Amino acid sequence: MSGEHADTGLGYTASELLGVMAARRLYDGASVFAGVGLPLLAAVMARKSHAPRLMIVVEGGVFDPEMLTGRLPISTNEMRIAHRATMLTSITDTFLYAQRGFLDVGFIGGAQVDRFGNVNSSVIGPYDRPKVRLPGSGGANDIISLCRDVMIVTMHEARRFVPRVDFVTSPGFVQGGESRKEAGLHFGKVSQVITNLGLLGFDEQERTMRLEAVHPGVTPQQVQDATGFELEIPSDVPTTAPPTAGELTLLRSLDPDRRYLG
Amino acid sequence: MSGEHADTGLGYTASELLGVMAARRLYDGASVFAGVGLPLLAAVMARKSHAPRLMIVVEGGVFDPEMLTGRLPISTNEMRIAHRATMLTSITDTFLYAQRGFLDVGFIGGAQVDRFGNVNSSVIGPYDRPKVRLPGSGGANDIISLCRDVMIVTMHEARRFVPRVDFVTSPGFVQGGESRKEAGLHFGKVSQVITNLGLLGFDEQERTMRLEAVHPGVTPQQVQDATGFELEIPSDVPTTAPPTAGELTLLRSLDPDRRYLG
Amino acid sequence: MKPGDFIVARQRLEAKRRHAGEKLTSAQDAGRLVKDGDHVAVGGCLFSRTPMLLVRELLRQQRRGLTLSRNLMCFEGELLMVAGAVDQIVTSWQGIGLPWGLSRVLREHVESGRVRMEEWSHLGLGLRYRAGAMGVPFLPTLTMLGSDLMDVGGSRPIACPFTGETVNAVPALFPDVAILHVHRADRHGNCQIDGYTHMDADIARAASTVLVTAEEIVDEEEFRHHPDRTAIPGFVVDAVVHAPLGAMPGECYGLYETDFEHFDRYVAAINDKGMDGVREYLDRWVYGPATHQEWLNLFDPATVERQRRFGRELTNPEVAGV
Amino acid sequence: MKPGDFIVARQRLEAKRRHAGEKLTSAQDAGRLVKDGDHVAVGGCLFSRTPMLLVRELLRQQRRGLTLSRNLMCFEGELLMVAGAVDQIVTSWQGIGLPWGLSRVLREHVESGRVRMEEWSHLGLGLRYRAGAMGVPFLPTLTMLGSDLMDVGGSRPIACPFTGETVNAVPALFPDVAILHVHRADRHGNCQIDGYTHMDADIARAASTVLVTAEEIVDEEEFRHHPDRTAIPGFVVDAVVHAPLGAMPGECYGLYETDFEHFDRYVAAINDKGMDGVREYLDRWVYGPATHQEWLNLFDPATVERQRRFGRELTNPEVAGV
Repeated sequence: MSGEHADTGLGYTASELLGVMAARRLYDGASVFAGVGLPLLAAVMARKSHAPRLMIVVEGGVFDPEMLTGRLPISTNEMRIAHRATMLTSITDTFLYAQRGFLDVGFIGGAQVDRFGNVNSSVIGPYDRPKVRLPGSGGANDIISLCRDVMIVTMHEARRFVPRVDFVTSPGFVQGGESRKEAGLHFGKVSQVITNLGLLGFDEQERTMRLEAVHPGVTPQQVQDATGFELEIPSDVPTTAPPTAGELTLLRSLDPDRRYLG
Repeated sequence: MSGEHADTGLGYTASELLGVMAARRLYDGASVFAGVGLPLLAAVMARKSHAPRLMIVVEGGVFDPEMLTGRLPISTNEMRIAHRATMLTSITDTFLYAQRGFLDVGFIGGAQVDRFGNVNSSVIGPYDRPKVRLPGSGGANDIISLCRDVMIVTMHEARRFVPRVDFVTSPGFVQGGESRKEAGLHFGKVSQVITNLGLLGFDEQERTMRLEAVHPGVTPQQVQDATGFELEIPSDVPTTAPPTAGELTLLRSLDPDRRYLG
Repeated sequence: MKPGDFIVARQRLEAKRRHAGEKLTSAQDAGRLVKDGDHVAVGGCLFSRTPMLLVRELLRQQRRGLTLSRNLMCFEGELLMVAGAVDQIVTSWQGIGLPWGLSRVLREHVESGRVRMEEWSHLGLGLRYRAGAMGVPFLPTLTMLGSDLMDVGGSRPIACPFTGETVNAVPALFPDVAILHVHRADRHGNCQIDGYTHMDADIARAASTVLVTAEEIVDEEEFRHHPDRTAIPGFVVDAVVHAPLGAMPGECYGLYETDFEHFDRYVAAINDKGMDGVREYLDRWVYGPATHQEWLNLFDPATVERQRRFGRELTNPEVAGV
Repeated sequence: MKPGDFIVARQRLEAKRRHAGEKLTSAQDAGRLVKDGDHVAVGGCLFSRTPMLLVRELLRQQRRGLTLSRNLMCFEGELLMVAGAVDQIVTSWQGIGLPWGLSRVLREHVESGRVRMEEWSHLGLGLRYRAGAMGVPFLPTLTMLGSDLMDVGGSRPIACPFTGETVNAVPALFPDVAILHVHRADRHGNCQIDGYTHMDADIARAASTVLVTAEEIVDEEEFRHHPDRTAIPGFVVDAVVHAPLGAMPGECYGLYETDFEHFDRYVAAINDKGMDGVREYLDRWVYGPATHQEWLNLFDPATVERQRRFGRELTNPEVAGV
């Protein structure tokens, strides 16, 4: 995510902004499927503030872990992310809790996002002889398919926000309309795209991406300029409340080495 | 099993004869799915004699248990049968080892057996308003469907050996011929019926029951008289070797209270 | 709910007030989460880890029209049948155990048509719970094919889309309520089970509502110290009730053995007086004691101590076996 | 073997010489059970419990034409690709970890068409192993529907026979060989795993041949003392090899943490020299040491001690977290 560590000129970096916005989406008593990086930091932050009974679940088979300051994990399958968990189990069983419906919120990233919220983390170019072979789905496809509400967290750049992803690794609203449901995905949806420029959602009928809020100091036109397809932009776009001093202090205290925050 | 505790007049009871004959079918290194009662006793006996690396598996989730003398179990789901096991797990997972193909031998009983080796332990009379509601399959259907070789162990009486069972709880050769395979059961078969009168097998083509051996002191005609359908009886029926003194001593030592042996 | 209806099952989970906090409650309040007509899945197996406090609570609260499921059903099924609480049982086997012969209670209720018995193979029922736990409408299996059990509960032979071979699709079972007895729980609903786990972890994930009794209520730290021992995570559980010795007269692995003499007396009363034998048992052991402690007081302390000793002996690997 | 061919898979198990006795052997002999062209499933996950001794053995014995599967594939996949051992990888993700960026090894081999990558979702691959472990040709799931992953590996959308809803059937994966690293094993092949179990228990049951390395070889009594800790029963396993610290430079839960600096150096060499960086690593860390002990001797003892301390700290619940 190039540019994520750049200061926004407002006293916080883009990655700090993403972390705070993600944390705000989490609510007390919810279960959240969190990958490493900013989503994990956001979840820990939420638990330390407004959502003390937030249940963090990690695909490596880890339920309700705590973190050791200065030992932020690199993967979803290691002792750093398992510290003081209340349950450790197998990976497949962990995803099956999501398939049954126990996981309320999921976060994913991705190299490309399209106007229907589909995400590509597999290939740029054709699948069999790709121009760029990306790492692959990991759990992203499962999270977007099985969790109740899914947030895509990403930097906002025109090369990422493409009209149609080269490969649908993780299906958002597929071809729009009812096509996600018609494919067999009755549950879960991409509820929000959280970027360094604003918050985006999806039209209720067409399921095309629309701007729902801009972050402080950002104009709707700036968001459109950083998007490779035409966004639905309402006439009156609200501005998000800026990260508070308390939020930033807490977030920074969780990553003193700025491993995730840059 | 009425009559199973009666002395055969040959120095052993019918139940002792069944136990010895069942134990002889077990071989070293095999895994055996054993229920409580005589099959369990036979398995422990085999392990104490010719099959020291016999792996006993019990449907209650128990692998490789030992037994405490005088504490023979009543069920497949209790501490007596779990004593000194090397593995305890869930019931469903235990049967899945059989479905995958890890279980070599299985034993079952049943209220009725027919000429295709189908077993009924569900109902006498119609299913919805039975004349006698029997306890049900338990694991018998799973054992006969999933283990490699299955032995039916039962007392030999005309009311048990019926032309067609009222209800196929556990499928032997179904309607004979290829019908077991056509139903989807590619593996496992009823290899033998072990009774107090002899050993029975099945014709390779028709899959109908035939006499393969009689026990000492029993004639083929006696077996036919105790069978409610016409048995295939070869011209020359061998006689089984009688239980040896060593076999009987071992068997009796495992059940000093004669809980299973009567 | 239609068999295998994973969509309704998930909608029910999502519609529940999310409840990640305190779960510790009374048996009475836990029992009130069961409604007339519910499908109640009973954890444990036969006389192992039967959640007797919650069974008694359903009886005391006079639930009616229940469907009861359990892999191997024991005397708790008989008590509920004789009390008139049950319309249907879903099981692979019903009785007390081989030494006590056929269940007269089962025979009387099923042969008369008062209770319907939906019979599955042991694995077949286990896979129905597992399909429910996985949130899928069915699981494929090779068991029950070629048997008359296929028609009893509604299995479907289907062609495998890869091999063309016939496999048996068993529909997911999503019980309205699961009642379980475990060794240890914390106030957030995390559960540990020692020894064999029966089908409890699957049943808990399959059910819409999960009620747990526990031998011991422990601090959350116990789970953070042994996270790989957690069998059921707290967010699956709706109510936790403290019930020491709660599986008696049956067993709880490592803690106490089944008191087989208790069942001897129970069956002898039935052989003597028929269903009135069960009714007298209900009066004495279910409707009589107003609290769990009063029920515990009905047991002979010397017998309880003996069964505890047997439990320790049987699970002590230092005691030589054959 | 065709995807989902449970019949051939079971025939292979049945055809094996039954082998319930001694399994303890050398890495060389265990490695000889792998043939050119085999599908080898690698246990553990990413840099956790990777069976490095057996990976090195496959490299030293110069296997060719392998298909390699693993849920999250790490540098072991890169080593085998650069050595020319692999025609195809089956995984949901390949890399070392986020801090090290895209895998140059993966890009070079897949973009050039030298290695085919069959991508599944993480759960999708997990269910393929699980279907294999269960002995069924497929499992139904709701994942991957609506995505382009459906076409990559051959998922099949099917209509549920009960509800009519579309579900995704993923074909069982029956690896020819599974290679696993566990905490403890006995000489009959019983295995214990501490902490998270990844997919190892499923992989072991799904594979035709199972090779295990273990931190510790313990007496069978250890299993009889803690039977509910057994993750893999001995009759599933074909060979057990003693490999203390055998998952280094990765981690083994509770025992030692991943040495991230080792990966820093490995990736730095690739960034510096391309595939030659990997070849130098192979020379030094794989082809150089003739025995497991010689390989252990290559690690800095102070670093090993530090990683052990980190492992203890991270899994000690007395150490406060946030």
